Amino acid sequence: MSGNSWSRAEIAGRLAQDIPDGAYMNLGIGLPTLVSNYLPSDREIILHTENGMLGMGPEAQPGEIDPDLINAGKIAVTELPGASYFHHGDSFGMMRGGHLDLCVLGAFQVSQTGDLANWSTGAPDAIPAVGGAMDLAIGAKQVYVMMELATKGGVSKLVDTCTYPITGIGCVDRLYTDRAIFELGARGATVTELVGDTTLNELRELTGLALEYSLAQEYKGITS
Amino acid sequence: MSGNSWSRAEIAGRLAQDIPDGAYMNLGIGLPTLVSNYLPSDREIILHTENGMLGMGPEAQPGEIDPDLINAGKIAVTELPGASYFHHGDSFGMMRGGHLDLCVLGAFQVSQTGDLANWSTGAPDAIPAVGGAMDLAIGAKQVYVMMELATKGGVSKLVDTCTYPITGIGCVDRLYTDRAIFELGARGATVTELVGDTTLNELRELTGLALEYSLAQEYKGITS
Amino acid sequence: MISKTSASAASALADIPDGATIMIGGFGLAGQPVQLIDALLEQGAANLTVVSNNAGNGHSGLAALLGAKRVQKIICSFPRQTDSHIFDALYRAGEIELELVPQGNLAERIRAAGAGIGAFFTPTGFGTSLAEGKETRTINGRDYVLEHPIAADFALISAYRADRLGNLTYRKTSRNFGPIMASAAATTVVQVDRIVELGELDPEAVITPGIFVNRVVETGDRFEREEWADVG
Amino acid sequence: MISKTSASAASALADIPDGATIMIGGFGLAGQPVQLIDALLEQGAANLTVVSNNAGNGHSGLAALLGAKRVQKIICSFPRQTDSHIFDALYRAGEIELELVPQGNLAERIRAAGAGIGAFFTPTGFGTSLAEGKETRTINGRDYVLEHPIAADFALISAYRADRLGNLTYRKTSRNFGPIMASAAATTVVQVDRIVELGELDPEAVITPGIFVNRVVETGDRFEREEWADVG
Repeated sequence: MSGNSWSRAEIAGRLAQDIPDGAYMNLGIGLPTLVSNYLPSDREIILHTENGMLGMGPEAQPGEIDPDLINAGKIAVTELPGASYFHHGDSFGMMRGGHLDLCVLGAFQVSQTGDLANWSTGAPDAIPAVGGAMDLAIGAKQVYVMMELATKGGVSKLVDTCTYPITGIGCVDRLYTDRAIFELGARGATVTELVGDTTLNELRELTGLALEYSLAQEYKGITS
Repeated sequence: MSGNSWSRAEIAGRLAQDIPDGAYMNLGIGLPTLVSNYLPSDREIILHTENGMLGMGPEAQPGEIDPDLINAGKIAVTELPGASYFHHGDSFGMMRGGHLDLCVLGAFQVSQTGDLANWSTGAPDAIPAVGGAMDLAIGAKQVYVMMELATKGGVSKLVDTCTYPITGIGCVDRLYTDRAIFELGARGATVTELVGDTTLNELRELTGLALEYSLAQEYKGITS
Repeated sequence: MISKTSASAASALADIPDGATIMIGGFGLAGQPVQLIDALLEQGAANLTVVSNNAGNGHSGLAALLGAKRVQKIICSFPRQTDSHIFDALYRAGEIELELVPQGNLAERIRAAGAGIGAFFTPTGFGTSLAEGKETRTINGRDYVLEHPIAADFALISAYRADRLGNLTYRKTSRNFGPIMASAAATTVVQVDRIVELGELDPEAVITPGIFVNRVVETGDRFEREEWADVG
Repeated sequence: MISKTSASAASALADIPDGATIMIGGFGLAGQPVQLIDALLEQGAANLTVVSNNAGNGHSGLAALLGAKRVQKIICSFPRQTDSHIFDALYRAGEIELELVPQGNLAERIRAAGAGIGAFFTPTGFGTSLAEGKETRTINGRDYVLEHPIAADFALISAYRADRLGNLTYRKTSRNFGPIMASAAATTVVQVDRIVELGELDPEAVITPGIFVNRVVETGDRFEREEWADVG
């Protein structure tokens, strides 16, 4: 931590602490993949990849690369004992049916009520692609987003209303950023943790939102 | 054959001759099960049972009864090489999706346009039960019914309009009876084969339908 | 370390409340979770809604649960069997509610609950009395009925092998409703012959991934039971 | 005796007409039926509609088919990739029609075609631009979009083992779209490493039953190909 912000690795490390033992989890491609480096060693967390696997292990090293064994980002991965394979129909049924405890995603923007924008910048000349983004957004008991709170230009990515095309409505439960952790919901965003010497007023100024502080709610993803 | 009618075994034997090599077929419980005794030995016909199996073999004999291996009538059966198992969701998807070439069913009544009534007599005190009847009725490229043409009381079971509760609308393609074979369709029933010395006029009188004779259409179930 | 193993059928079912909706696997006797049903009878929960293909055979298992008046409603496709005496009597006496569903619609409605589908158009049952009052639609010239998911609080199923993560394999036609029911219940309890070491199940041949399973009870080798004398 | 074996990829695809809708399996390179795609390119059918998760990588396979201007429309979830140059250029030039579908809706629409479902309500995409103009409905407080099946004239998929009845097994995450595409096409053509004797495949572990398969082409052991040097 440098002063009042976390590095991406620190965000991932902090988020990893909130993943309960026994969780079935999907890590979106890109930034969220970092979380897998920080999973607490005393917890057993089972990774889902939407291209048809539960029990995914770490990225494959030279000598263990198998072209038939890849993750959703098309990176070669490994298989842990107790793994299973299934087809895309079953894999997305698993997600859509709410069986995953947790999904971690990146975002372009998140609204204070949990709308997510992470699939398109809306630029007219862009090649469109959505992949599993919209399925992941609605496909877990809890959806966590990790991102830097502001763009490089200093504009807040936590907003009142998304201006980018949305991926899902009201689907994000928690937001982990370099400056703070938020809970999102129908009543808006609440700050549950401030990074370093970050103040609520700084966050209010950056986001333009009437943020308040509150203790995080108990995790409600895992049921027996 | 005695004079102008077939026995049940003879109906089953005749129907079996019309099953093409390579057909995937479901035989409904009861009378249609007889057909499996007459499958032409020079054809390979693959039997589906809706409780989750393709490649079903003959009924199990003493010494080979396995309580985990039963057909839809809950009778112990056997497994042929090349068999496969699947769950009820997939099994009925296979039927509903039109993948079976042929299904053979029994009936209380069949209308000349192919409506089927075989699941309920409509008696007010009866315990209702439908099982897979309605799925089988719509669940094959071709649906054949085998039954005696008349009740014991001499009333035709091939009718203008079913009076029993129907199982499916316009779903029966061919009707194999002890007196004749019929093709059914939107334009009504056509006699394609007369048993023994049965005459068209006898059938018209029995059924009350304006029946005509025509050669059977070519089988259209199997595609490469 | 995750372990979904329950010490007994009794402990696996201890928290089933009165009024629960319970799926019970099996097609006839194949795949019927006999020990779990017996434990449910012992446990005492009442006013249950049961989702199962049949409505009990003879006087044991599901039939005994019905006979003990624990079931207020049953959702099934084929209650009438030669030995469904207990259901038949309750039904005639108006003491049990029946929702009769064509078998494939039953399976697809269970599957829909597990797969997060809100409703679906099925051709099965169109134009029949079982579709009366239901929304219909013609799509590309074919007629369909709109059917809704069936979810449950608990699923009680039987499988062949499990590992501590709840991954399951089945055996022959006893697979039947197990995989879809496991996906459609908030809590899935499984009886299996044997719980094997992690890694012993071939990942390509796992039929129900452990994510759908909450509790596993080991009930011993089926081949040693009397009715299995015939299996080589 | 049934035999679904084709002598070559060319003969297995000989009857694909211009204007056909073709599903092509695979997620990235895993499970992509490379030999079949090459044979399709050779075969010459044009004005195709392709259903596939991606829109081609680099300059071979599906990308080459696109580059040869054989594809007038593609239905997929993720065309944009770091090396989707050919698709990108065609799309920017307005020379290919794109129907972009969220991956899970793509999978479920293919599955629906195979399972005879007329349409279904899915929560995925509700409220987004990809659901614009589509029928919606709130069911039990959740918002859904109505989606329709995607069927095909041909499916081209890759599997691991087959027998002469067309029963298939897959390998790891290369299973992906294979089983559902096989169920959704009028004619399913499969490339497999090896065709084994009837009875060699475990009936409990067959993933695609032969009923969904029409033609099988043996393309040789994947482990002997260059890109597989790493697999022990």
